[in-house]
Parts: sequence; C-alpha cells; structure tokens
Amino acid sequence: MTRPWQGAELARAISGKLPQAVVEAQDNAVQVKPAAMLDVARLLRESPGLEFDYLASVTGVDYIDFFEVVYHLVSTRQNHSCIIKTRVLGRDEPVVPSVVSVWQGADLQEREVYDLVGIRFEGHPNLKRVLLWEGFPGHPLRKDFILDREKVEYPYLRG
Amino acid sequence: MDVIYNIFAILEKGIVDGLTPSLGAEAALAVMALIKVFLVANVGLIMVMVFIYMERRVLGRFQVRIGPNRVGPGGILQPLADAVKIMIKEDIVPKAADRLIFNLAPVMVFVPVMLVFAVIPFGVGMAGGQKYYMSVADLDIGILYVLAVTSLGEIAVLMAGWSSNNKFALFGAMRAAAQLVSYEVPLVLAVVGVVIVAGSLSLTKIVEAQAVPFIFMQPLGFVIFITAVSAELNRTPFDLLEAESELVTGYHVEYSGMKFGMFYLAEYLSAFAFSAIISTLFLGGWQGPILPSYVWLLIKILFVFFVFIWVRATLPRVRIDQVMALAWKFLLPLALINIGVTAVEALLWPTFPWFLAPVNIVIGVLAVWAMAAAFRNVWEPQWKPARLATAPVGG
Amino acid sequence: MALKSQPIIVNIGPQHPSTHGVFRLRVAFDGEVVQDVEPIFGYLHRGSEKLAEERTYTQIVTLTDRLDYLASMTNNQAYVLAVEKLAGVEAPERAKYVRVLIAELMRIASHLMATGFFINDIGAFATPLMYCFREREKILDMFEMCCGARITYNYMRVGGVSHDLPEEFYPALRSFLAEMPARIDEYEELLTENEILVARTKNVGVISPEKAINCSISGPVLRASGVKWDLRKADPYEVYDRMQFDIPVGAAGDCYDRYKVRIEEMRQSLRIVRQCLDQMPSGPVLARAPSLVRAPAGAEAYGHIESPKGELGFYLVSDGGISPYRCKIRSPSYINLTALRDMLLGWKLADLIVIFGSIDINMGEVDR
Amino acid sequence: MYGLGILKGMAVTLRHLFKKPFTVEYPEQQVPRASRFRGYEFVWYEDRCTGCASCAKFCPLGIIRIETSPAEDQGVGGKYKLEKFDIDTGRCMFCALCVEACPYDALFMGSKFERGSYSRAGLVVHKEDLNKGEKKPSVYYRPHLEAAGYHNEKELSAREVGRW
Repeated sequence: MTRPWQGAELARAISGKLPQAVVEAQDNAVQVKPAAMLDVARLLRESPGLEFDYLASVTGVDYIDFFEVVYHLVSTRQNHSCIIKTRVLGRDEPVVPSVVSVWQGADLQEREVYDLVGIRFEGHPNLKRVLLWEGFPGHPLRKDFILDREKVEYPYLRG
Repeated sequence: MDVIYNIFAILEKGIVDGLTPSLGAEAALAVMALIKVFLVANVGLIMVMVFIYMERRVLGRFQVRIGPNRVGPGGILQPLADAVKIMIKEDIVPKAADRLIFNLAPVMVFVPVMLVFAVIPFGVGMAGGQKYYMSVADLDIGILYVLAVTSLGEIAVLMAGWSSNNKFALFGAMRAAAQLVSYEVPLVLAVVGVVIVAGSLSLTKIVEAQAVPFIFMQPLGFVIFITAVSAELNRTPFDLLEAESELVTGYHVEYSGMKFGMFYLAEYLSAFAFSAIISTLFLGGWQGPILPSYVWLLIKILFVFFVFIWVRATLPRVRIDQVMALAWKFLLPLALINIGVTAVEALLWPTFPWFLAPVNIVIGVLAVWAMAAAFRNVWEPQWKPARLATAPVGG
Repeated sequence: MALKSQPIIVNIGPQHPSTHGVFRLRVAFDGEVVQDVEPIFGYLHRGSEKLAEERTYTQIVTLTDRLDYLASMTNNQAYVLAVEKLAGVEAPERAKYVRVLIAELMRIASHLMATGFFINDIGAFATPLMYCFREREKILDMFEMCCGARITYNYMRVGGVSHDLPEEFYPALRSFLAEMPARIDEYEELLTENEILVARTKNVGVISPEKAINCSISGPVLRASGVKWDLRKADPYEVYDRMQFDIPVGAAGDCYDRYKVRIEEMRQSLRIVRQCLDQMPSGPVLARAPSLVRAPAGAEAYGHIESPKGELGFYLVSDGGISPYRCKIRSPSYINLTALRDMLLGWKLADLIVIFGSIDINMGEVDR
Repeated sequence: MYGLGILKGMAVTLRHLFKKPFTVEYPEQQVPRASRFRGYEFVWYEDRCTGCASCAKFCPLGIIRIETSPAEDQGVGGKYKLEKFDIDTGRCMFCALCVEACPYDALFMGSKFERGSYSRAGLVVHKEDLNKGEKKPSVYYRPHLEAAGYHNEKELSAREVGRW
C-alpha cells in the first residue's frame, strides 16, 4: 500500500532544509511558495527518506482568486506519496518555476497546464501549446473562459 | 486423349501449314508468332485475375476470415469489379510531379514483365512427329533474357518514386534501388548452378534436363532463388518498397486510377512470371505424369504462388539494413558455395546421376545451418543508434 | 570537397496507417535515420476536462468511456474510484469483485489489440491482428451481456456498477477462461521465436529504468524496463490485495520486452479473473447513494488505477455542487510519450514505427 | 537451428488455413445480441410517459426535447399531455442514462441497430416515429423484464412492459 505523507509531517521535513519554503501544511498536502518550488522539488527527489522519484501528475486549478499547481509525487523505492501545492496570485501572468530539470515527466504535463490553464513555467525547455494550436484565444480551463466561436481562427480549415 | 495433350501443337502445326501456301513460310511463322503473343498476353492478364482472387481468398482463410465473396459466386468476379472500379476512378497527377516521368513509369513497369512471357515454355506437344514448345520464342539464352529484362522494372520503380515528388515515394524508390539491385546478384548466381547442371541457358532445355527436378539436385539454389525472387517481387517479408505500415504504399503512393492499376497489375504479373520461372527451373516445368503438360505447369505455378501467400500471411517485414545484410552476407556466400559444389560435381560426374540429389540436400542443409548460425550475429546485432540529434526540426 | 546534405523533413501522420489515430510526428531524416522528432498532439482534443465541469458526476462516466476507447471499463473504474474517494462512498463487496473481474478482462482485450497492432506495425499482414481480434470479440460479447454495449460501456457507477452480471455471463466466461490460455500459447508460438520479429524488436527503442521513472512512464513500458511497479500491487485498490498474481518485468527495456510483458500480463489477468470468479460474494452491486452524487465543498481526491496503458488517474476538486469544480485526467498514453524523442533518435524509419507501436498509445486518451 | 521460429510460425498459420472462419456475414446473418443490448431504436410508450422529462435532464448531451401542455385530467396519477418527444439520435451516444432516469418504465433502449439515414435531420426521432416503431425493448436497466426472461423476441404492450 502506498503510504501518503501527512501534510504536517512533510512540512517539517521540508522546513528542516528550506525554512522559508513552506506556506501552509494542509491535512494531506503541503503548500509551498512558488519561488521555492524548484528547490523543494530537488529536495524531495534527492534527500534520503523522501526520494520522490516519480512525478505522477501535474495539475493546474483555477480558483478565481489564485491559481494552484498541484504535484502528485510518488516514490517507487519507498512506496510513499505526497501532494505539493503552490499558489500564484494574479490572473495576468501566473508564473511557476518548471520542474522539468528534476523530473523529465513534467515536460508534457507542464505544457498541458500552460496550454489549458495558462500558467507559465519558467525554465521549461519547450513551453508551447500542446493540445490546442498556437493562436488559440485564451486558456479553456480558466473559469472566466468563454468560447467565442467568431474569434477562433481554425488554422487547419484554411485552404 | 492425344488431342488434348497436344492440342496447342496440333493447332500451331495446322495454322502454319494452312497459311504457308498462301503467304509463304516466313510470313506464316510471323502470323503464328503474333497469334502466340496475343494468346500469351491474354493468358497473363487472366492469370493476374486468378492470382488476385486467390491471394485474397487464401489470405482470408489464413486469417480465419472469408475474403471477398460478394461479387459473383464465391466472389469470383471480385477482380473484375476491382478492375472496373480502378478504371472509372479519377486519375490524379500531383501538381509538383514530373509529369512525363510520372506518366511513363506505369508503362515502364508493365512492359518488362510482359516481355518475360516471351520465353516461358508453357508446355510441349507432338504434332506430325514434330515437337512443338508452347512458348512465343524458344531462345537459346532464355534464362539470361529473363534476368536481363526483369531488371528493367527497377528503373520504372525508381522513376515512379522520384517523379511523384512525395517523400514517402522517394523513400520507397531509394529502398527499391538498394534492394532490387542487391538481390539481382544472388538471383543470378543461384541460376548459375541450374545452368551448370542443365548444361544450357535455354528454358526448354533446362526443363528437359530435369529427370530429377532441380529442387532436389539444387536445393540450395532453390532456397536462394525463392528468397531472392520474393525480394524482387517485393513480397513480404521483403516488401520494403511498399511497406504499408511505414511508407503507406511507398513508391506508388501518389498514383491513382488506372495508373495505380498498372502497378498492381505488373506486381501480380511478375508474381505469375516468376512463379512460372521457379516452376520451370526447379520444379520440372511442364513435366509430370498423366495430366497434360500445360496443366502441370499451371498446378506448379499455383503451388509456388500459394507458398508466397503463406509466407505473406505469416512473416513480419524486415528492416532495410537487414534486407541488405541478408542479400550480401547470407545469400551471396551461400550462392557461391552452391556454385562451387556444383562445379566440382560437374567435373566429377558430368552426367549428374540421381545419387547427387541426396548428397546435395545434405550439403544444402549443412550450409544453410552453418551460415544461419553465423548470420545470427549480423541479423540480431547489439545495434546502437547511428547518431544523435544534431539539427532541430527545421522551420 | 564535402557534400552538403540537408535532412528530409517528413510528416508522419496525422493520417498514417501506423500512428494509431490522428497523431503527427514531424521527423527530420538523414537518409532513413531519425535525426530529430517533434510530436504534435491535439487532433482529437475534445476538451473532456472542460466538459466534465459542466456535467453531473454520473454523466461524466460517459465521457470517460471515450478517453481510451479500447479500455473503456478501466477508465470508468478509475473515475468512479476517484469520485468514491471524493464523496466518501464505499462500494459493496460484490461490486468490487465485479469491477476487478471486468477490468482484468478489459486489460486482456486491450493487450490483445496492442499486440496485434504492434505486430501489424512490424509488417505482418494482419494475421496476428485477426487472431487477436477473434479473442477480443469474445470479451466484447461478454461485456455486451453485462451492459449492452461493446465499446462505450458506461457500466460503472459511483458506488458500484449499474447492473449485476447476468446469468448468461458465467458460462461464456468459463468457456473463455478454458480456451484463452491455449490461444495465448498460440500467439507465442507464432510470434515469440520468430527470428524476424526478434531481429526487429530486440535492443530497439531501449529505455533505461532510471529514465523511465524520471519520465513518469507507467504501465507495461515501465515494467519492460525492469521496474517492478504496478499499482495493483504497489497501491492495491478494490480487492487486488486479495488476489494472487505476479508482475511480469522485462530486462532490457526494448520493444521485445514490452511485447513479452503484455503477453505475460494477459496470463496473469486470466489468473485474477479466475480468482474473482471463485471468491465472488453475493449481495448488492450498487451502494445506496443518491442518484445525484454530491461531494463536500473543497474536497479533493486523486484516484488512480493501473489501466492497460499505465497509471490512469483522476484528480477531482469539488465545490459542493453536483459537478466537479475541476476534473484533471492523468492519462498514461499522453505521459508515456514524454520519452518518445529520446527513444526514437538515431533509429531508422522502420524502427520508429516499431518503437511507437510498442508504447501502445491511444489517441483518445492522449488528446482527451 | 536459427530459422526454426519462422517455420513454427508458418505451421501455426497453416493450421489456421483449415479452420472455419469466424466471420459473420452481416446482411444475411447477424451476431446474436444479448438481451441487454443497447440498440438504436428507442422504444417509448406514450401511455406510460407522464412528461416528467427526467430523461431529458439526465441526458449528458441534452438531445431529448419534450414539450408538454396541461391535460384535462390533472388529479392524482394524472399526467401532462405530450406535444413533442424528440430524440436526436444523430448525437446520441447510447449511454442509456435516460432509460435509467425514467421512473415510469416508459422509455427503453431498442434491440436493433439498423436505422441509417442520409441526412442528420433524418436521425431525429419524433414522437410519431416512436409511436409507430417496433416495440421490442431491450431489458437494459429493466430487471423485471430480465427476470421474466424476455429476450426482445416479441412486441410488448405498454401494460406488459412496466412493473405495474
């Protein structure tokens, strides 16, 4: 059975090395500062006892006041899991550091989050839209997204 | 009974004798040759339909399904329906294609195959105490002619692939250039063994030399020849030119309508031609008990084609470097071994008595076994990727 | 004088016999050697995640059918488990067994398709594919008996399954179980030792275990690299902790191992199905839950299962309403493509098709 | 010996050559369908339908269009008068959530799958078509029919089909 880390427990483990990183410990997740995300990622992957080597999922959620990026991490060696969250305020240009340098598995997932939620990942080697085409107006999984059919230009329909 | 056995010979003699008084001997023979050409061309085209039908039905049964069975009784008119469909389809020439070469290629691929039929002896008959061979021309250098003419087809494939201005077609054409030329070599060398045993290049003489079919006298040659032929015909496992799952259909991807039909036709026509040649060279040609000679050849041709279908139903495709390795590192040495052995035998027993057949089978099995064991390392290499990325995908 | 050469840029797909759907690869070739690859997605993007935000929890089950349309049952299962976690519903015991049984049958069907199409990509003219179809047909017949559909099942519900298994299902399943092992042996006889297949797949498209984990690869592709990671064992859900089965792992991480792992997983799935059939208790198959499922506001849950293609996860966030606030689908096919470029570079065009086929992706799931 | 694997494979295919094909020749033969088969032709009983529109609400695609007007008899057990009951089967995905939603056993999945049309408009099933259509319902989500062993072989009247 995969053991989920409790938020408080994991927050202690992170604060020991990176005292400024943790914002809040929730019951099963830890919320960290976006600026510290990359350091936290390295810590989680490399420090013994944690060894989160497998990035299961990267999700972006639009909570209207802020964007949240959720990382589901698993350690295949220790068979335990944890959830890391990071919040970015402001709707115009949300930026989170990319963790591709730590887990290559984040590559396509971060591109997808960028495409559908519109969170930019600083340091991503190839941050382009994935599922939608370049020039698509807006990011569909944002709560304020309204599809204006008139405005959308379908490049594949042009002659 | 005798009439059925010798029907074609009797007809030939009758026509020539009947025309000679009015036209003269030379002109009568010329008319006879024209009639033969007409007959052989049409037999070839009808056989293509039989082959297409047979391939689809037998392949269907190999795959535990039925195959075409809607048009006509048992689906027997399916090739006709296909032909009608292909003829009424729109003929599309890509804008960027080299029109002259693009249009010439389907003709070019068709002509050499048709030429092969000139020398294939379909049977033999006696009329008026004289022996008549059922072939348009019984050339003294028959087999050499066949090999020379069939290699012209490669140029057509190259033309088709290049002129289409399509990258997949170009891949197919480049593979064709590599593969077809390579397999000419073992093909010719395998024939050399047969020629040594038969002592003649003429196809009729080769058939008549086969008191014991050459599949027993030349087992190694047979294996090499049939492998090389399936590569020449680009049939599975050597269908890299078309490579459905890789190159879509390879060199004729841009052809549609009747031009595609010509490629399709040529493919089955050459399958027919090579089945006939394999039957002639190795399976004793028209020879056989009870049945008329031409029926025997037909049975043998269909059997050879059945083997081709069987292989197609079973084997996956090999990669281009493996195809080339097979030609140069496996078949070529085997062919040389075969020629050497046959040549030594020719010196020791110039009449090639029957006891050489088991000897040759043993030698063949041993040679294939030894070569295969050695070839394993070539075929199944600890192969590393050739080189890593140097340039990004261009704009 | 050195000759200057340019790479040929070829678009493989979106319409191509071997891209398993509408997938496009922009490949730069040097001769036949792949120099660079750029995968292009999105031709089948239907916005499932956005659609899910406007549908009730029950209605979303129909959307999950259309993700990986060759393994709809496991998609249903992953989603339903996530919602059960979110809303705190517990499925009855029998429902859990039924789900596991059905999911394992689905795994066999999906692996049959994967194997058949993989061999087809190598160039065998549809023969193994047809044999695989024949057995898949039997599984689909059984699913039709359960839920009336053959591809898009909509069978599982929050808190169980929509129907109990019908009477006619059991004899069909028993005859399938009796016949299937011999069929798998037959595939192996036809394929496993075939020298051409071995030559085409051995040492081709190797991916190391470290790389595979780092790229978040899951499923048979990960296990073929030698990582013994299967969520059915690592994080048992439903009743997998009561089942006896092995996780087949490969050694080299090449295409051949992926094929072997899939064949072996089919055997293991048959074992699980047999155990399910023996252990299955009687009782209801659907928990007493309101037909309009609601979850507490602010709840979030990540439910994941081992689908035939890999780890299929649903991350759901609730705002207390009748539909999820956010529904993220962690699709294995999509994430398994992360390492595609690394796997393809330096191989030939023919190998590209083989490697791509061995990953066994499904475009419905990649593009969602 | 290297090369035996190929010969083994060829033996397997040769064995299959003599097996009976598993093809079902469709227009003449049909695959036997399970009794729960969710077919194309919806079966609908106007007598049983009250116009509550549960089906329309449960439909994930919103393709069921129901228009009702008040009937004369509006007492207990009364029902609306149905003006329209259209199903756009061209967009239907046969999830059968409408059947599950129907509290009065009025809507059933059909048991056939051959309702092709040359236009999208032709795929919209109207109330009249539904009334005229063959009443051979599927037993999907109707356990009482399944318990009775019904296998869509005969037409059922509005009385026979319901639980009461």
